[in-house]
Amino acid sequence: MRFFDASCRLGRPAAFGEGMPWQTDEILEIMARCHIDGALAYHIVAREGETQDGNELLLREIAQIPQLQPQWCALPATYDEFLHADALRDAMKENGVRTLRIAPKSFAHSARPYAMKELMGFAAECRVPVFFDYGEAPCDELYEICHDYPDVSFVITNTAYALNRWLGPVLDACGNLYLGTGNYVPHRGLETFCKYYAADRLVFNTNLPTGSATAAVSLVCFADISKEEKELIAHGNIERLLGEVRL
Amino acid sequence: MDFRELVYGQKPFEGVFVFDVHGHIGFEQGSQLGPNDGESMVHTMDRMGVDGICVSFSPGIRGAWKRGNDQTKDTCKRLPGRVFGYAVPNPFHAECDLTPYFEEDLGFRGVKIHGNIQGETPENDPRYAHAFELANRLKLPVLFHAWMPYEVDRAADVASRYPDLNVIIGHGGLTFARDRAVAACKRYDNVFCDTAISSAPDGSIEWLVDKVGVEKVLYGSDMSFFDCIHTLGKLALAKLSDTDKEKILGLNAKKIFDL
Amino acid sequence: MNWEQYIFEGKPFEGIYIFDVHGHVGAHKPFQLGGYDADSVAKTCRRMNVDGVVVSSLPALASDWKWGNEEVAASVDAYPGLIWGYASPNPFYEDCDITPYLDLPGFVGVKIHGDMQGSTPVNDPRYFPTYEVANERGLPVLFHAWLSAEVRAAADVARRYPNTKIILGHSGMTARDTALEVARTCDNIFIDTAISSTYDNAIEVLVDKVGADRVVYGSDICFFDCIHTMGKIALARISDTDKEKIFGLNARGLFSL
Amino acid sequence: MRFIDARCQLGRRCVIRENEPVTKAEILELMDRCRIERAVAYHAIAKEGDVKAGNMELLKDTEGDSRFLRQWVALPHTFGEFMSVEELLKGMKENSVSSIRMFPKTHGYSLKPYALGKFMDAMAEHKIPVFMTYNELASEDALYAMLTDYPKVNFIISDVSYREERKLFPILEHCPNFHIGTGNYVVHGGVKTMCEYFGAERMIFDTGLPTGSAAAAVSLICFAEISEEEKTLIASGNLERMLSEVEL
Amino acid sequence: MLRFIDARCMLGERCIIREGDPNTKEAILELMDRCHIEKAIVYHAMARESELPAGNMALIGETAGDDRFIRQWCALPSYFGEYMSAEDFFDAMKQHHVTSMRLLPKTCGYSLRPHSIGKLMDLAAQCHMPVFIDLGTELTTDESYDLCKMYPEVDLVFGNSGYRENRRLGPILEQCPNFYLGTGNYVAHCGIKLFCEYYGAERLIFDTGLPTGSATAAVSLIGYAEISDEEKALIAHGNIERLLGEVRL
Repeated sequence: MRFFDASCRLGRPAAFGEGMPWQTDEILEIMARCHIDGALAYHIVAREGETQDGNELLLREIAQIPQLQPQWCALPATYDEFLHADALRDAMKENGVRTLRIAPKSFAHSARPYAMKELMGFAAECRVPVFFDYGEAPCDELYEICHDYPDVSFVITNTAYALNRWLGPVLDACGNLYLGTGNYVPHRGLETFCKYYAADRLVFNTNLPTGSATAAVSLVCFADISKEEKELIAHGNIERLLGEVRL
Repeated sequence: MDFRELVYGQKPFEGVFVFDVHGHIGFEQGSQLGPNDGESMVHTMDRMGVDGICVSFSPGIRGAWKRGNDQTKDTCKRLPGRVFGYAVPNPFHAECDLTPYFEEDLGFRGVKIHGNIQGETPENDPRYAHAFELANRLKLPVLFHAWMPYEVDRAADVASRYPDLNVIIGHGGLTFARDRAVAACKRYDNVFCDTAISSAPDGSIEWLVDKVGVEKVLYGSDMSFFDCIHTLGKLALAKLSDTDKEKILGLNAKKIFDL
Repeated sequence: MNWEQYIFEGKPFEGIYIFDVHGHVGAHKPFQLGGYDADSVAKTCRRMNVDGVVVSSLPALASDWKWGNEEVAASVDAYPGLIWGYASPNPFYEDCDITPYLDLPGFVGVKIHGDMQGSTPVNDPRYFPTYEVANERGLPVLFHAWLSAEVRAAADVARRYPNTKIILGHSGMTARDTALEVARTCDNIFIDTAISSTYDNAIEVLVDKVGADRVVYGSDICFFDCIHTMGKIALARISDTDKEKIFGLNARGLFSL
Repeated sequence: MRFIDARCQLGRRCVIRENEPVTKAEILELMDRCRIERAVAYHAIAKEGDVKAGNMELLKDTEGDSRFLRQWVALPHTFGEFMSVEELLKGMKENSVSSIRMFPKTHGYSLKPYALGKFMDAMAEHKIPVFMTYNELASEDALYAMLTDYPKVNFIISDVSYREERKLFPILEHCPNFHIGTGNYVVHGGVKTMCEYFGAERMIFDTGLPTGSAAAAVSLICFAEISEEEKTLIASGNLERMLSEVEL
Repeated sequence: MLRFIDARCMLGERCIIREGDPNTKEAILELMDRCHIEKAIVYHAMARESELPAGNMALIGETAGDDRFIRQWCALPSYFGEYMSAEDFFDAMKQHHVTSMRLLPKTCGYSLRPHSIGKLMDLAAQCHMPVFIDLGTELTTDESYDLCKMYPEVDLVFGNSGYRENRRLGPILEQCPNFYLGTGNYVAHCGIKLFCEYYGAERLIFDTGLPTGSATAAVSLIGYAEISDEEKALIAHGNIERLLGEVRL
């Protein structure tokens, strides 16, 4: 069973618990140990500080690492603070970037259409998958974001275990929501998900370094679901999503 | 006198002295209360057989202290013998002085402290000292808004430093700070509790009486913030002897208020 | 033992004794659990070759203590030898006495969750009668130890009742350093591994700081799943003997099974 | 005057304080003392622990007891949890359960149509009243949204704080399906003003036993400055009418 | 020399004061002279802090015959006869030459939705009267978008924005022509310059937030801004004069 990590983080954190494997080589060691062949990685500087510089720093850091592919953080281009749609398309095309990560709450901008129309319009047009942590648009905001941009494929990560009563209705109502399995740990979580929805809406990720990769792979390997479903989750679905990108 | 029949028969509390130690008049900025002027209060008091009430002017706590106390003075003048006043100090205005309100009988019978609304000033803050000295000299009751445990402790601290004034712990006897209120009542004999609260389970007044003794519990309703009929009904239907109910309703208040 | 080979073929571990010290039955009000009744807990344990799990009832901690403990008793009866029981007291009820439950076969310890019971500190005198019973019988007591205040309160109980075996649930997640330091000073304190999401190398840090003998496998099953915690321990960079101690040998001694 | 209480919790709850009523006997004693004839009751375990099991415990606790009208706590059917709407209606019919109580904040689910549309349509179709306490709603805007999203469902909101008047009156004016539980409606002259402006039909007597005070609730109606007919409507008339309209 | 009109000033005795603050009308007038602030739109401390009805009336008394103060009343949707109805409120404003109104949804606990303040806002739209409200203390920036969209014909002046809100303000300014921003504590680095560059100086209104805000800081913020003199004049007094000029009571 081979895995492809849809979302992990590189870069020196401001604070971390003792033993956290944040250095890139430590991450690569764990990936090898967990049979993870490749990963989409975003940079902490882009996520916590200056978005454009962080994205460029990421490209430089993973230039010599074939397993790692870039995932850019993005926000609306208010006051020309970030690239506008066409400039973003060219930059992504040039650097082989095929996914974006947004963080409306942390970046203090509104997720509603009046603020994100341009960015989400670009993502819909080029079929670029958009990632965000569940904490960035929890509860009813998750429905609103999936409903406001029906043609954008959203992948939520860092979900933990307390969201099923909020997640279920949105999965029913919106076909464009995918779930990162990183720490989706409700009891028999993947088994119930596949029973009521379908395995093709689950995308394996680890949330390294804050999340545990060994736990993430065990979640899929030991899940009470069929082999084909495990393959789809492990790498099939993300490969399909990345295949659809038209830059 | 069977208090329970009063409730069933929907009859006012006649034949028993009822004095409300915790009242408010005036506009409430944060939310619309029912009628909150002196006259409408007396209308409800007549309906329910309440003989008197001691009030403070809410906007005076939140805003201009002198205008607040003057409003209370006017209301007491218009409704003598039924509406009495608490003078309210302000910790920020150095020129604040309550003595003129007590030089002659203008209806003022005590002092009201609400540190929480006034910039969360601690209730035993030195800037309130002038009001405590006045109350101590004239042996007046001082009603504290004391909802939180630390507010109850501060009120008790004032009672310990000014033995001649009587401290009334507002709300504290029935909120989750009630253990602190019980400790204060037991430790100092000039500390009392009132029954003013919007919602407390049945049996909570009986618990308070059992812990601090009936002499320490005074009827207070927080009227015009909310109605008094539910607190009166709760007292009437409580599992207490009639003599206990009469003490709570007014006899205790008579001892510490100059009525 | 080639742990990797088991995991990546999705095969449960064979030939080692696995005992889960931190399990639950019963629903939890704020969010939906997967299967939370005894049958689904047993089904997962059997599927994953787990030899035994000690469960407490979530409703006993957050709702009706008697109804919850009855629920545990029913689960223990339904799966003798697989599901064992923790009894849980409630500090607010004077008539609350869990000794009848501790006398039942299959009940092997006490679970305390002060946070769910009106955030009462675990060293509150109202819990002392329960600790006296646990101290007499030398029973393990599993604490919910998430914050440093909870860890220190649990340590206080460990000092007062040296004959009990205190297990710090969630290894003091946000207060791990306090938990590790406390575990070093008292020899009747153990750490469990029940954490929903912590980074890799966390297991290595536990073993490095307090030694594998004081770490026990706990999964918080049915609150969330157990398969990711098992994988995390299996793929941790610690010796096989340490893994076997954590998975079940320590627990066997603790619960004298 | 006959009182029927619209909100009473049976069963052992987690946190209690000394002297608070807990057992059914203590609750019945208070009901007798306050001359409350019957009470709509839900179970503590259904709120604090396992919803389905709590509803079953309620059936056991109220077996052959005419003083209590059964009320179930409901949850959405996400991921197959709780019962489907059809199973719920069947269960209510078989066990003569006539109303539903919901705890959206405590149990953590959305009230928006995308999540509860099907459930609320069934409530409207069968004219089942839905009971909730005000603190289970995020804000008055959330209350207004719920009332306007489901105009044909009767909502009874109790434990309305006296501080919320300016937010509630416009909603009362615009949403006829909004009813107030009077248990803790302690605004000075509140019941009287409500009758004047919106009519006594909008108010349902409840106590919130055992944590709410039955004596206070009863006095709020007995001593209110309103007519005898209005008092009886509030004390029992409105609730009886609403429960009689339920079609299961 | 640049002359200013302050769009956000509070008169009257306040409960919480600090020594040295401009706590009296004279102290405020002195500061206005020192900062070349010709006139100030004022509302009363009592209307905001403790007793709205009395505060609005006290303002009339304290500003009688004083042309340096432009009167502003705090609005309250009235139910159960608590305060004047919307129609009476506007008649009284006409009678007392009050030319703008302020909303206090959080302080006075009422909803901003049409079902609550719809009548008041319709009348404000009819009279072309600008409506003032503070960000931060009374509503969030995200909610200000909803307010602008709910009442598109009413000019809304949002004060107390602070320096953190640029990413939220940008899209709203693009989509809501009736959104005006008070400059009092809009101290983002190059904030005024960028705003004029992207959204035009016509939508910036000079205000100070006296007595709790600093007038000297507010005037310097405009005086030293890297913008043309015409833009400075518009912000300092031009825009507010236009808004108040349109009022037809």
